[in-house]
Amino acid sequence: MKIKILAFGIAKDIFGTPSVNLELTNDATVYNLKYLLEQRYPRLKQLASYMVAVNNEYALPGDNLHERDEIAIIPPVSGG
Amino acid sequence: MKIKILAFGIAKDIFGTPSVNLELTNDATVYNLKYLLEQRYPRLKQLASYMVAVNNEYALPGDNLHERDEIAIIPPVSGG
Amino acid sequence: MTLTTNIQIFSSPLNIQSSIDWIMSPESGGIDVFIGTVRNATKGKRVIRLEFEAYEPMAIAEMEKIAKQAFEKWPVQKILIHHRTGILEVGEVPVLIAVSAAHRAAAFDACRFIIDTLKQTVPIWKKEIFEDGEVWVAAHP
Amino acid sequence: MTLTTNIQIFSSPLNIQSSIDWIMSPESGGIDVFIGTVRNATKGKRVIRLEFEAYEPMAIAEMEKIAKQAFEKWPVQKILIHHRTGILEVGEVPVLIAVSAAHRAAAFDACRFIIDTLKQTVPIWKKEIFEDGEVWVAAHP
Repeated sequence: MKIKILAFGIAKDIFGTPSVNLELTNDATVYNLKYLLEQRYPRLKQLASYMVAVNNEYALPGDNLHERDEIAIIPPVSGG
Repeated sequence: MKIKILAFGIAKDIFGTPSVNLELTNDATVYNLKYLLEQRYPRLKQLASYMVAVNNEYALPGDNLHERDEIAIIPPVSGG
Repeated sequence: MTLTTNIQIFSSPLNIQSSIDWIMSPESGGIDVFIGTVRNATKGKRVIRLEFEAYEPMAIAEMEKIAKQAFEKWPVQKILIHHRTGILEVGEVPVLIAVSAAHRAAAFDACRFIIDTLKQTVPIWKKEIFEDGEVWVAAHP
Repeated sequence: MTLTTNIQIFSSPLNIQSSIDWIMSPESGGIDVFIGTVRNATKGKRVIRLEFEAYEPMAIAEMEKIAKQAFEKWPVQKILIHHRTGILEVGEVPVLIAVSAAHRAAAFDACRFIIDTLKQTVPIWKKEIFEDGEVWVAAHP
């Protein structure tokens, strides 16, 4: 399946764009997504940490991804 | 010596006036003042507590009073 | 010199916006503001209005002492304490406290210390006026 | 029905006075307001301005969660959380939190909980712009 990933903060700078498209197998998890992204964008691994959000909720590494999910890369937040 | 005593809050109601004059011996203390006031205004003793201020500072029972001191009766405060 | 305290007693309504304008500065990162308001009920009984009386010179002196203690205890930048006297209707503001600091923890701690201590030591008295009478708060056991 | 939460993200300046007007009510006795402001320096380095970016729908959802937790933990009446996005100059206000309660302790506790938690969980990012460069805050160890 093809999924679209939103990027914010420093992740947007690393991707060089506010969103990227990625081809994933239909059983892909958050963990698989992070692995692929870190292969394509090694600078992601230099972040203090980052989370993945699925449909506006923080996701766990084992969570499955689905074709129409809204996926976002959440680098360490610093609002307030 | 004659001293003038300011009253606030419920003390003003008990005195029936915002200030009273009292004749005290020259060596009078805060303790003596409270004793005389409670004789003249027994309802003072029904307060949860009350303090005496001398020249805008809380005074201790043993503190001496002087002719031109500004004396005030401070019932339990309830500002804020 | 910039004043770091702004302590006043007013017989007219407190101005929240101008108080916040005063407390803000380029050095501060966090401001905590406490606004006391007249509640329409106390212990389940309907309050019509409040009346505040202050022993003004001593109240100012005691509030200055509290501000001084707060400056000694926390790294705060500015402290504003404004208190009303006179008759206040439900919803009006008897007290406004604002504290600025580089970091928010100090602002929160100092602001809370100031209102807690003010209620214990500052010679200001509140009379609650009900439909069927009135009472000086805290006077009796 | 009176709304008890007011959670918004703005790209224009926050309005402190209208926020306080919204939070005040005849039922409340204490209101705590936290105002975050853009400080002119961070770790001794001069800050020119800040830029805030938000993942807006998720940021709103996370702020709603925080408000819900605060209502569960403390007897508070209304909660307002307003956050800015875009470019902010020194002295401007990125975040404004206001909490009303019958009694002040709940307002203080909840307000502090909200800003502390917001800084940990809400997907909003701050870029500090210095004279010689810029950096996304907290991105690197």
